[in-house]
Amino acid sequence: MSKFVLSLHSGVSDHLTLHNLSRFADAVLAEGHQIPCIFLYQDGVYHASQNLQLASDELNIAEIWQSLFNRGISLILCVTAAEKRGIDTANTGIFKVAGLAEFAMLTAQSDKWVQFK
Amino acid sequence: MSKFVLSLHSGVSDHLTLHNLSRFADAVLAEGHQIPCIFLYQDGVYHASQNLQLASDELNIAEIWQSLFNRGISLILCVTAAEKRGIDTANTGIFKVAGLAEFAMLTAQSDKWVQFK
Amino acid sequence: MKNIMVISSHSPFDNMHARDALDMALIFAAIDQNISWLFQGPAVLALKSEQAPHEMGIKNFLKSIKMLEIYDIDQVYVCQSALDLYQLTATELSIDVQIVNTEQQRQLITQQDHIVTL
Amino acid sequence: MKNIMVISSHSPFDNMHARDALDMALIFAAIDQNISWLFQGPAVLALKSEQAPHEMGIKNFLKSIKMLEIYDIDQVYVCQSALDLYQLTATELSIDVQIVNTEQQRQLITQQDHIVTL
Amino acid sequence: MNTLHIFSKPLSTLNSIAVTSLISETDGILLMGEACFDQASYQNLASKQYVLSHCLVARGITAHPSFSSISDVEWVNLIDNAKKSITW
Amino acid sequence: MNTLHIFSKPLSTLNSIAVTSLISETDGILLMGEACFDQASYQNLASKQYVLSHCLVARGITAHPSFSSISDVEWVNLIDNAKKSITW
Repeated sequence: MSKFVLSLHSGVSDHLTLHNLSRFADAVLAEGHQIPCIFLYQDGVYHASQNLQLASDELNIAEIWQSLFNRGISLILCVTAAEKRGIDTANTGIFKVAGLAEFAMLTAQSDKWVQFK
Repeated sequence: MSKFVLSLHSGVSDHLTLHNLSRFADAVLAEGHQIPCIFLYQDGVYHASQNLQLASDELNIAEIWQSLFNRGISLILCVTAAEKRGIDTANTGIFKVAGLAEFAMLTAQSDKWVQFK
Repeated sequence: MKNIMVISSHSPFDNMHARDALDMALIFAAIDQNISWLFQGPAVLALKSEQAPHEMGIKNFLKSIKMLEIYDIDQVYVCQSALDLYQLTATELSIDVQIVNTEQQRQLITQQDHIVTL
Repeated sequence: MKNIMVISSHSPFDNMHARDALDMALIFAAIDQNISWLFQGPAVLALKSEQAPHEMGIKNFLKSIKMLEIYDIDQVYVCQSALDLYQLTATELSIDVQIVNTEQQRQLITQQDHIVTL
Repeated sequence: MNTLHIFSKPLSTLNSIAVTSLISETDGILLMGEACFDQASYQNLASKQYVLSHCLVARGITAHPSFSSISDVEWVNLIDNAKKSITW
Repeated sequence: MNTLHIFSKPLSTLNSIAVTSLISETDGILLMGEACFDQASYQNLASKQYVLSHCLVARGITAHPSFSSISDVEWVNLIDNAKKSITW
């Protein structure tokens, strides 16, 4: 059993990267490993916006995050990156606003760090 | 006298590009030309977020837009791009939510189109 | 009426670049401008047939590219060296296009009033 | 304690890449990890002295780079060929760094437990 | 494997000389996303070369002879068995 | 001038072969933002070459001999006098 932290660096219009992250996370859990957190950094923080409006034939972004959350994965976002990008940090739904330090400590205790961008 | 439409394609964390756009717009007006609109497209729509929180030693993004608006420049954003990126389109301040058609018509009547990204 | 060219240079599923370019081409066609669309670099891959973007969660906007002619966009240009780099031939493309070398691309650019890169 | 390397490859004022890399290096140093920072490609330009980013409306984060040693970040590596490409010499840099060729960079990479590109 | 280098864009859109110079012969490379379209450019960079099967199928393409096509579970094992990965 | 080609990134970070092949000899190029750091790479692309003075000053650098340093007002005039511009 290994611990994998994942970080997402690209924005909410990059459907491809989220789809890859989601499939990777599924496979990590299926193999019996742990995911201490998924960290939103740089443009990744846009995923915490609660105002996404997508047509029904688009990638269901909200459903992907809800599914990862339901399996007990901690979804955290970098407060500094979020404030600089106009995210309403008082209203981030299932994403927890955190500092870079919290992510760094989880990463220092993890076996693998995989970036998605 | 020429008509210049400007479009902004990069997000709110790209301070350099906004600074260049702002200086260009100032010089266009100073030379007696017109700017029918500045159009936010792609990641440019993030500039319409009303939740930016920047320290006092950062680029004063809100002030730059207010100054352009005060000089009578129409600031419009693409509704489709905004919805896909989680912008609250009911709350865009001095930016007017518009369709791509409105921008295209202004552009077809303008002498120059300058992209910033 | 203005001569307006959209230049695409990002790969088809890289963010929403190709979709943004499609929307831009369609809207200028809709308001009766003389629109052309140049595919350069990895953007040419958007024209490759038999792709299934929904398998990667992406809306199948490639279907709309197949209908460009219906929307009065018939000036579609594709960079020859990009096709070579990605080992694509005209028969593998989803629509009829005009394949152009760099000299022809420079001439097309010269004729335009507005050019947008997306 | 883990060996963690930040690799910067964007030019200094391109979006917030260099600032994000700085924050990441500082935080891992603060929690006592063995952090190193490799500047590659146009990222080396962040080390050029005598710049005035406030003239382009950008916060002067280059001042913080000058204080890296105070924050216990003393493993700063700079790609030799990038310095050559941008015609920079060691004396034109704002801090003391270790200039490394590609073989040395590959060795550094081999030693790391985690690597982040920003 | 010491380092797995992960690419998700065509090589021509990266600062390719700088990046490829950092790959050691005993490292591996993994292509995913849009990089799968460009296997020909990536083909001689490392001794072990992988491409995500899922990403090939969605693009209607097949694995280049010098790449092994792997499942999502094999992707996880590949990263788990490498000392670390770098996402370029 | 028919076309002014505007660059704001170092040339190595663009798909440089593709882009430079589209510049005609009688076109002009303008470097702004981060492209100013890389005048050496851009130096032989067109007959008329400009760099924004403001962008040079902020980076503590000077204009390369083959580039004319221009003010923001000259920037506007340059674009006004070209048939059109392309922002790469």
